Amino acid sequence: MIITLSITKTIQDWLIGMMPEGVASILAMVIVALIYLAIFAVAGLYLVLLERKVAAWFQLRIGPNRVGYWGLLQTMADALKLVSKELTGTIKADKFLYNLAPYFVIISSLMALAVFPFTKEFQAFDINIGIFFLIAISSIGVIGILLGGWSSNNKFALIGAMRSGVQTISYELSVGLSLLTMVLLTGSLQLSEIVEVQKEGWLILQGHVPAIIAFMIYMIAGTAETNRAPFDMVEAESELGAGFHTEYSGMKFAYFFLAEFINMFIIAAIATTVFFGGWLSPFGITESLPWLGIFWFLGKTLVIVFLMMWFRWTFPRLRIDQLLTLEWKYLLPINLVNIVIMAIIVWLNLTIKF
Amino acid sequence: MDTTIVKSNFKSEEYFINMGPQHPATHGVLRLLLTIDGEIIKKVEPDLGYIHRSIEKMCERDSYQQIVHLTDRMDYLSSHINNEAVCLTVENALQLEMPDRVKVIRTILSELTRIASHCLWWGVMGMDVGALTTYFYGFRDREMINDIFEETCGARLTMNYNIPGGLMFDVHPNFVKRTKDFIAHFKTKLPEYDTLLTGNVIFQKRTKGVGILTKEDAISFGASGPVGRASGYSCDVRKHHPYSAYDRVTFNEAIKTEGDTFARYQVRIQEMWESISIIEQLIDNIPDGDVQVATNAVIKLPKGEYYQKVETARGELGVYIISTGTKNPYRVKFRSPGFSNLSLLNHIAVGGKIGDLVASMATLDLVIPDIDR
Amino acid sequence: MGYFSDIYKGIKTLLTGMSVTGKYFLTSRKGAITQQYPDNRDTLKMFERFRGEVVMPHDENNEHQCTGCQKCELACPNGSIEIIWDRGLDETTGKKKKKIDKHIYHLGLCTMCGLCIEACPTDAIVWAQNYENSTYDRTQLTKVLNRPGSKVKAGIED
Amino acid sequence: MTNEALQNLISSWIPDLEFAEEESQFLNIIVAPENLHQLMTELKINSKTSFDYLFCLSGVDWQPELGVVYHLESTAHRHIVVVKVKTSDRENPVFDSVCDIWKTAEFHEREVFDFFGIKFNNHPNLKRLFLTEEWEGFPLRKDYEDDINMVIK
Repeated sequence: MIITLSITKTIQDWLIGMMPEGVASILAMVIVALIYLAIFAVAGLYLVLLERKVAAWFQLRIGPNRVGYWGLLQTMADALKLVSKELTGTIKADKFLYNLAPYFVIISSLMALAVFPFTKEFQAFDINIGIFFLIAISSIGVIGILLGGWSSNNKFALIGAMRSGVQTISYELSVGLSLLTMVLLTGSLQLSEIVEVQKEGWLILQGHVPAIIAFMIYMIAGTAETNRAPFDMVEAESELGAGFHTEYSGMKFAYFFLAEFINMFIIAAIATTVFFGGWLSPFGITESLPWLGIFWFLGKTLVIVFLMMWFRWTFPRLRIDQLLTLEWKYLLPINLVNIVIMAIIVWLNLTIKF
Repeated sequence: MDTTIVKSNFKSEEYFINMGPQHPATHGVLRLLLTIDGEIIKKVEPDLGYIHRSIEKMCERDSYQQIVHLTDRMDYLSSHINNEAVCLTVENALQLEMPDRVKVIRTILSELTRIASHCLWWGVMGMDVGALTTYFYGFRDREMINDIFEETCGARLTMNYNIPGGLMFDVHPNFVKRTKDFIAHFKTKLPEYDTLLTGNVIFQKRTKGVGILTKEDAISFGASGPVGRASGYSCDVRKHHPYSAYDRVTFNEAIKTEGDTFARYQVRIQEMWESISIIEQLIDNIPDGDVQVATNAVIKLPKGEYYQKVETARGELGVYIISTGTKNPYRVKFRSPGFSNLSLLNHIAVGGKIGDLVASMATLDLVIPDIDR
Repeated sequence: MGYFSDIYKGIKTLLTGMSVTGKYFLTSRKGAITQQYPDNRDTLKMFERFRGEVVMPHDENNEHQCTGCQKCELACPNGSIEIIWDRGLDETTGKKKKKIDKHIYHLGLCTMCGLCIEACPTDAIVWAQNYENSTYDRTQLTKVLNRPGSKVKAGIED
Repeated sequence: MTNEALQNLISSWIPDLEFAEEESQFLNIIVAPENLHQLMTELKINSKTSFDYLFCLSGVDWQPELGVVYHLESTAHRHIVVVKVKTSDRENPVFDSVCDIWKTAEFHEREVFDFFGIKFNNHPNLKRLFLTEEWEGFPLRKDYEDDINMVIK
């Protein structure tokens, strides 16, 4: 039996046999969206579990181990608890925006997942401006945070939201520019193309020094993008209590929480795709088995996710002005110079290719 | 364009924030009324009394033996030193000379208390600036000290091991071994504190030049303990008014002159090293002898006033007892270090950001029951 | 060049910090510092001096050592101990002698200071090492330490 | 400086000071309320005494008098002196504030006001510190009664 990995096309072909073409393509989109939603809701929950386990190991603890074997059902139980919880809110909150905010955050992070090539042709939406789409989508999430903080009529939440606005606008630049540096190498924004180019060597090797610098900048800016420690100014529990989601409870809080972890996954997935060859195996050892690409893709992504967790459980938090100093005085100038260096390297053909 | 017009066009508005009584950074039920302009702090006004138990009033109806256990509940992280302060006051009033064994054991336990308190402070300090993992490393080492206390005194936090006239009972046979084990363990772990947090560039940026307290202000505000010493003010009671066995050990008073949050941090780290050295000097030669001097079942202090200072982990604790010759004190006043240290919070936090306030407050090392006696 | 050396030093300190947590991550298999309470109830042993609650040991003849001298009641700072006593005839000497009817201990008021046990001249009350003292009902915290029908051991005088 | 030298020096500044050394390990100065601020200022700024460290400020109810006890130490000379001030006016006891001399007095005086009802002139922010604004009475006074919350042994 031949399992084709191009899921959208497979489903569409199957549906066309039963109904008109227009209806079929819409239905196919809905089905794929539901599949993604289901997979990543669960994946998000397991990322939460992973975070808690990793944190526990860093902190000489055991971590969740009561629900299910080895605590594997812990976050499921948490999700159940959150679903069953009462949705509270402040009286003077702007009800419409207050309720809208979590959906902004969760939808924008789920939308970004559509473009990733998990393995050869296993991609819901192979858009030719993939990187551009990702950058655009990831900055929508901050609107949700701003709305949530502003509309909940709580000063702690408001400070958190304003910090988030400042932070995301600043670090958006660095994420964009560091990815742009790599696009100079590939010459394409399409993610499947970018992976294709890396069959001659992962981009971090192809671009050597400027690529490594770009990766470091990307990791710093990406961590800041997801509002995780050491850049968790938005939540900063020792300063703002819980920051922008102070007034959220139950499932609305869960959306924020889940979105944070899916965003972390997205940032790591972009890094995998752009710097570490996506679903390509090292030295092409499993080239004949395309479905193993999923394993390689997830493996690389999880390593980068782990790196971000390592940051979080080691470093103290920056202060808001230092956060901006880091971006505008260090990351941005270095990044601009780096682009020029990369351009020269590509122009002189100094890239390393196998 | 005239710059003053530009300034007047841009109006910023101050607003209030209630930090506490339930807030992660206030470490208890302290409420701070913050006046903030954007992120800049304009005024900090503490609101106290959420856990005031009126210990001073309770002391007026209790006998001298019974006062001691109340002091456990003041600064619960240096409860042994608090107990010692009351006992020393009563013993001085009765002119009782303690056996050497009592003095040495009290000193060792005091220093262990200090290390335990600073371990907790270090963990919480890291947590306040955002490094959550430090909390567990600090607690790991503190647990070992708590075990020592539990084995000898029977309690981990509120031990009530001192009584006027000595110690309640002798130390546990395992005490010396356990303490030595701990010292050996802690000597390997304390450098880790430095590599993990002290050297960290983010941590240094967060703390250096933040919350500066000059020496003059430190004295005027009655700052004591590490807070005063970080401003270059030599205020170690163990040096200036030695009690128990502090006159027979050599140690350096940790003094920094910068007066900022980082200096306060370094002073506490340095103090842990000094405490290790004090314990090492004493642990091998605890003199033999009694651990109690016989006192009357009902202690009556001669008419008069008695004052005793000790150095707790937070600073100078003063016990002021006015006696009229009866079995209860007429008036007991505890001069708690946290209370004076809190009064300077407004001074050092104004002009900083919210994050700076949290960092400075962490290095003041406030224990709220100590303030709300 | 200060700009670049700052960056270099900064990254170096961050990496040394990560090495510390990384080391603990790798050695986390050796065991956690936390305890698996309440799973370890069977193995969890308190130190022998641990102050759990005040109890009055009785021997096999249902005899305790409390003479009802009330020194513990006086020593207690919080009024946790109340002794209801009576005078009864001593069987051996035939004289009237103080004996306890009830030794009431309010665990809810107790601060575990240990003054009562220090004050007791006959070692009639001691510390127990139990650590789960919470109940659903406050009245259960008021305990009568002497068992019903118990009497003072012969030969115990204050 | 020894207690005796201190006594000689301080008594030359202000007449009618009462000195006492018995029943206390420190030199006690009892000063009239009207001279309090003058004496305290002199104790702080005079280079021979330079009592720059106010380490304890306690209110005391001596029955019938109310008073405040100041424990002062000099960080330069390391000598200690105790200043006491008393008034027999229980309805409206007022002293001068010393928080312009020692900043720490601001909180300590608020505490004394809270528990003893002693008011301080020129205090920048004299209001209840621990208790609520609507609390009646001053708990650390000896004649304070609260049948519900106080347990008398």
